[in-house]
Amino acid sequence: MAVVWIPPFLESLTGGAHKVTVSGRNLRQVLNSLDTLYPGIKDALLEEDHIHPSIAVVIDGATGHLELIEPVREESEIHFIPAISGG
Amino acid sequence: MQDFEYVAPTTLEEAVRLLDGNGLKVKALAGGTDILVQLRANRFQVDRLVDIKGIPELNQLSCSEADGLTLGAAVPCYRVYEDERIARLYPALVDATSLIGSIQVQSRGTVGGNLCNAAPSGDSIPALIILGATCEIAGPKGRRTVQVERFCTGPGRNVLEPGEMLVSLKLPLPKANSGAHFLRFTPRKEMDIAVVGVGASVLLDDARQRILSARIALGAVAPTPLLAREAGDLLAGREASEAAIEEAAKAARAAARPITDIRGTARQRTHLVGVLTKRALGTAIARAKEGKKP
Amino acid sequence: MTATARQESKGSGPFKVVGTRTTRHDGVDKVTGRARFGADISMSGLLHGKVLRSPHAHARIRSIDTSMAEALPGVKGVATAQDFPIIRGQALDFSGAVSNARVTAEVILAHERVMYAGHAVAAVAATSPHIAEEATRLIRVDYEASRVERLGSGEDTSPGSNIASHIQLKRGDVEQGFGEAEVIVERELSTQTIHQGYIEPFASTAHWAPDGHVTIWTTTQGIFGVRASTSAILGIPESMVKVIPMEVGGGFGGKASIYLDPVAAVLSKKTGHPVKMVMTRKEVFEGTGPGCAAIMRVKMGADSSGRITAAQFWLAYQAGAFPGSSVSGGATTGTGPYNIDNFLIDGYDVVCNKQKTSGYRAPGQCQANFAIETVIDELAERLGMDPLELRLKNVVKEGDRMPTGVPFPYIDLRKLEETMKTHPHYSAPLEGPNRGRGVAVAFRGHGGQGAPATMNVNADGTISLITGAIDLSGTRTTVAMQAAEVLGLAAKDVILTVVDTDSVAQTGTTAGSRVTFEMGLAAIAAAQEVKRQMSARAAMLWEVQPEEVEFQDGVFTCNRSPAKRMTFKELAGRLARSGGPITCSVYAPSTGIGPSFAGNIVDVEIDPETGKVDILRYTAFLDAGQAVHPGFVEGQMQGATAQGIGWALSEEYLYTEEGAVANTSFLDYRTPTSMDLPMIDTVIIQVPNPHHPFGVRAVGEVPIVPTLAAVANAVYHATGVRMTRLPMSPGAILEALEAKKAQE
Amino acid sequence: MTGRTHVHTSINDTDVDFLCESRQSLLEVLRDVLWLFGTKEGCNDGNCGACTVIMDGRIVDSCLVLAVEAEGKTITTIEGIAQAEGLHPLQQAFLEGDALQCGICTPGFVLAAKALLDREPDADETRIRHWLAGNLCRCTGYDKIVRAVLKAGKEMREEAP
Repeated sequence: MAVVWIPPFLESLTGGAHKVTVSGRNLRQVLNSLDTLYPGIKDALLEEDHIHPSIAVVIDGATGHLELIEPVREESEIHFIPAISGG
Repeated sequence: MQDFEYVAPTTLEEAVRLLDGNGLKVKALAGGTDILVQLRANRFQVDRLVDIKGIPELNQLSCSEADGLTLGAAVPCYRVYEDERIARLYPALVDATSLIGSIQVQSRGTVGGNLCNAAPSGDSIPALIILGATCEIAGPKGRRTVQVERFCTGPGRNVLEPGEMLVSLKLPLPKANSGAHFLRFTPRKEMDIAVVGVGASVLLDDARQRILSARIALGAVAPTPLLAREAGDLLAGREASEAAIEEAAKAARAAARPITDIRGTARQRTHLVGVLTKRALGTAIARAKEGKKP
Repeated sequence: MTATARQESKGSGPFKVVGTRTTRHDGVDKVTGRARFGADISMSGLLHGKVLRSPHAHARIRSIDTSMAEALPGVKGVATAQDFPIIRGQALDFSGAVSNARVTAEVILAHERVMYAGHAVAAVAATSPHIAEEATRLIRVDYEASRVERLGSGEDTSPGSNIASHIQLKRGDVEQGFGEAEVIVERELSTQTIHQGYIEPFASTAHWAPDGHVTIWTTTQGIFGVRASTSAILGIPESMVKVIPMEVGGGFGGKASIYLDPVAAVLSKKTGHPVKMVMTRKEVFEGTGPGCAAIMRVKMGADSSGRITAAQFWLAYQAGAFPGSSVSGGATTGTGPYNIDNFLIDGYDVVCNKQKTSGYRAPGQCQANFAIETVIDELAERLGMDPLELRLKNVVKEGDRMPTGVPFPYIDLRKLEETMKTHPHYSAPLEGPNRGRGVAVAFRGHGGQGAPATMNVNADGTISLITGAIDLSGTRTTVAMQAAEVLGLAAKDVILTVVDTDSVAQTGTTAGSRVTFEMGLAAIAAAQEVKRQMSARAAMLWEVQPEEVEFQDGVFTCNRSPAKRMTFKELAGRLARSGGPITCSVYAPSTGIGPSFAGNIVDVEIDPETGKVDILRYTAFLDAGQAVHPGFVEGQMQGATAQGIGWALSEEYLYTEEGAVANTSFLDYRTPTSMDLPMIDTVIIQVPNPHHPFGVRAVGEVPIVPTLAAVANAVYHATGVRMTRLPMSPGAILEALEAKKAQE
Repeated sequence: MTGRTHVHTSINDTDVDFLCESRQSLLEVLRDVLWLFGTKEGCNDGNCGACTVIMDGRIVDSCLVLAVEAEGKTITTIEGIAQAEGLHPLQQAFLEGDALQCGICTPGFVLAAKALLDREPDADETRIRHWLAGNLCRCTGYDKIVRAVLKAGKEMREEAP
């Protein structure tokens, strides 16, 4: 099962949990699992079926570029971090 | 930039005639390093630019132990600081001319233009003031002479009437046992505008201990470069001591009437007047002592 | 000042090309004046465009009357925001809009409101730049002035305030951590709006052909970004826009934004002529995106052993008139290169009526690093510890987590800090009064996005390598060197050309220090593919199996018969008559650039009477991974340091009471001159990056990050005054010295 | 209102005649009329030195010279520095010493440095830094530029008879 690190702005949805272990073989499945546990989390992370532009997904240390079909391994660690941008 | 008429007279008479524009906006062009920038920034517009560089009298640079220095209004800075006689007799003028802009600007920019531009921060002006320069002016009504400290009348303004032009600057021969120095303070070491500039000249007695007379001039602390007459006068008859210099610096600070703008605060400028006056006097006295004994 | 010859570079892999100081590919063109930059273009029928800009910092545009401008002889066309299909009749929606084409359009030409003084309002095309400029002054704009928000301080966090967004990162329990602290330091620090200061102003030339094809010659960090924005703003398909890159005369993040291209295109459409637009320096300062100002509150605690027990950061970054400051860069590196168990980071993106900010070399990270490294210096002092010792005590290691929670990959910051500590500069005596030494260390995280490349083998045995990655500082050479390494060629034999948007696959913007790393990966992948195809061709010619062909040091051999031997060049010459040329296109996904580390040691001398800071000696340290071209790496370090010194000491936007930029020239926006800097010594350490076959790390941005704090710490040690506001101008230092004297 | 003026100059050892408006700078004419794009515009107000050319032996900011003022002048631009036999020692030193990155300021630096070394081939670091203070570079931190000028000066001294 992959470990998802919950960013502080979503902790209200997870009841304060920082790390959540969920199943899923790609990011979409992981998000669906998360959303079942904590409804609303998908809406907070997505904008019209895309990762919100202000968020970057990091899976096992690498920034993902496949969005929702990004593969997730059994022991993967997933982070939703602020996208680096701007001046 | 609006287009304008460019004329390049070769005689003073012709230049004076062209400068009197009969209602047209006319300016003289020497090095152009200020005026072209101001035109592009739309600070003012001109109908005619009169390039005065082709007039022989304005390119005159004569320096002798008999007559002092005559500096044509169109002589660029580099000719001043590269002149060995000037370097020997008027080092404060070298101090100032080698600070104006970059080497590139000094290839074009002139002492006369720096003066006519009448910026409160104009680096050459305090130097000219302490060296007792006079301005030779030609115009439709003939020639006249003005002390350099009376030439500037406000930021960007001077005593020239329509049709008048600066022909040359005359600097008297420095007396034996005299010395002068100009320095400025800028955030960068080069390519900057003076937050404060200070020039000081001193005349020592034959023993080189006592100050017989002194002149102190300030830049960027009033609407025009300023002769701080009292600050200089109080040194007359005094030992060239730290205490005397301190007093002169205090008087110079009192003479300053600075404003706060993007280049510095009034408070900072007043403080710097004191610091730079001491430094300028220190070097001026040292130079007076260095010269060969009469 | 004397020229010091301390250019250290240690360690290099078993490479033949990588790690050497080969001559730059673009060098001859640049030293002879042949290189063509943004404005270096002319063509028949060319018109010149100029922009009218708002004098107001915030106002509603009631109406724009262009009739007088259009009547001026020589004027051929005028454009306003109404000419952008994306703007017509559409309201601007900020929800989630950090940066999108609609916002970009609004910055390029104001629609209903001007949001800052210098905001573009209209543009004119005429037969000469002078006429175009005169015409802009004949455009009558009726403004209704609005309230100007200039502070952007982030103080008001209520709904409806000018906070556009909030980022929070946390770990552990800060209250508990501060409870464990022996010493706690709290500081508020600030930095001002600063500009990238590239010497080449923005310039773009566009031609809208009668068949609808738009060609744009422009100076940009990313041609595909220009294409995407332009087509979106003009409402035409991307395939109708071709963007041709010119040389870029400095970008530093600023030229990742676009300002002129769609305007030039619209003017070209309206006039039927190509239109060239070149900004004045004033326009660059008032109309393009500077780096943002920041206010930062830092609280850090450490126990008596020097362990940092807790850290709290409150960061408010000014985005300018539209959301999207670089606060994320500051927040995500907020804890600096320290392993801290308890922290809380709050970052606010704050809007105000100033220029919309843009990227500037390590966006957001310099500001935050200035804050943290100042406080670390103070902690060290309070603990009586050597400042580098305190840093070593808390140094991040592989497996430790960044503020985002993402673990650090293989790194060795300890090595960099030990190198600093044992460097002769660190122990050299500071001779004379009013002198001080400062140190600072920084890390920067990097993203990554992958890169495409196309490679052709030429008949003479050279390679043409084609990319769409803009070369800002020598990446044509550093990327070519990596391909040359694989193919056993000399660097000069790989001819890298940066081509237009029609000629190469979509390529990311040159930003985030990614090109030498990511385009390098693509070049290596392409070279390996060429090697495979060449081996197969050799096998075909020799009538052996491909796996029997070996390639080493530029020579193909057959392991079955030693007589069979061909150099790369010989084989290349035979390609045409043995099945045709060899070519390939590859896409190399990003493998993770990883974080980078840099440190500085600096000596300063202060004139206590004027407040002027003189930089006496500077040593910059960087972990470059494998330095592909050590000379270029040194150049990145020295240039970044110079920019950092300018930021620390003399550079800032000054605004008038009405909110206009008061210093729009290099005379009063004081980037350092050659007189203001000493030689900048460099020490490159090389901890290989496991995510790159040659061990390359990112080097472009991180060297600027420690500079602000290093200089500020040196000023403190020279004067005893903590300067918490940048720049540390002579006036500011003088005031601080006076205040200190008054206290004593 | 004034029409155009005919100007006769010598540019890079070639007689060049051009027509210009009074308001046009030498920089504008070099670039827009004569297509000598090697001379760069960085600020157009004499503060960056990118437009440096050598006029009658002195370096000037060509943005601060009216084109009409060039009448009878001898001008050298970056295009006139390299000879048929190869690069000037300064250009070679810039190239070998990595004394350029983006390259926009390079022509101005090469011309300014050439004018210095032609007069003072033994200029030291302080002199070089002072002389080049009118040329801004934002990429290099000046370190490698100053070193390149020192190196070229040494070579020029050795080559001189």
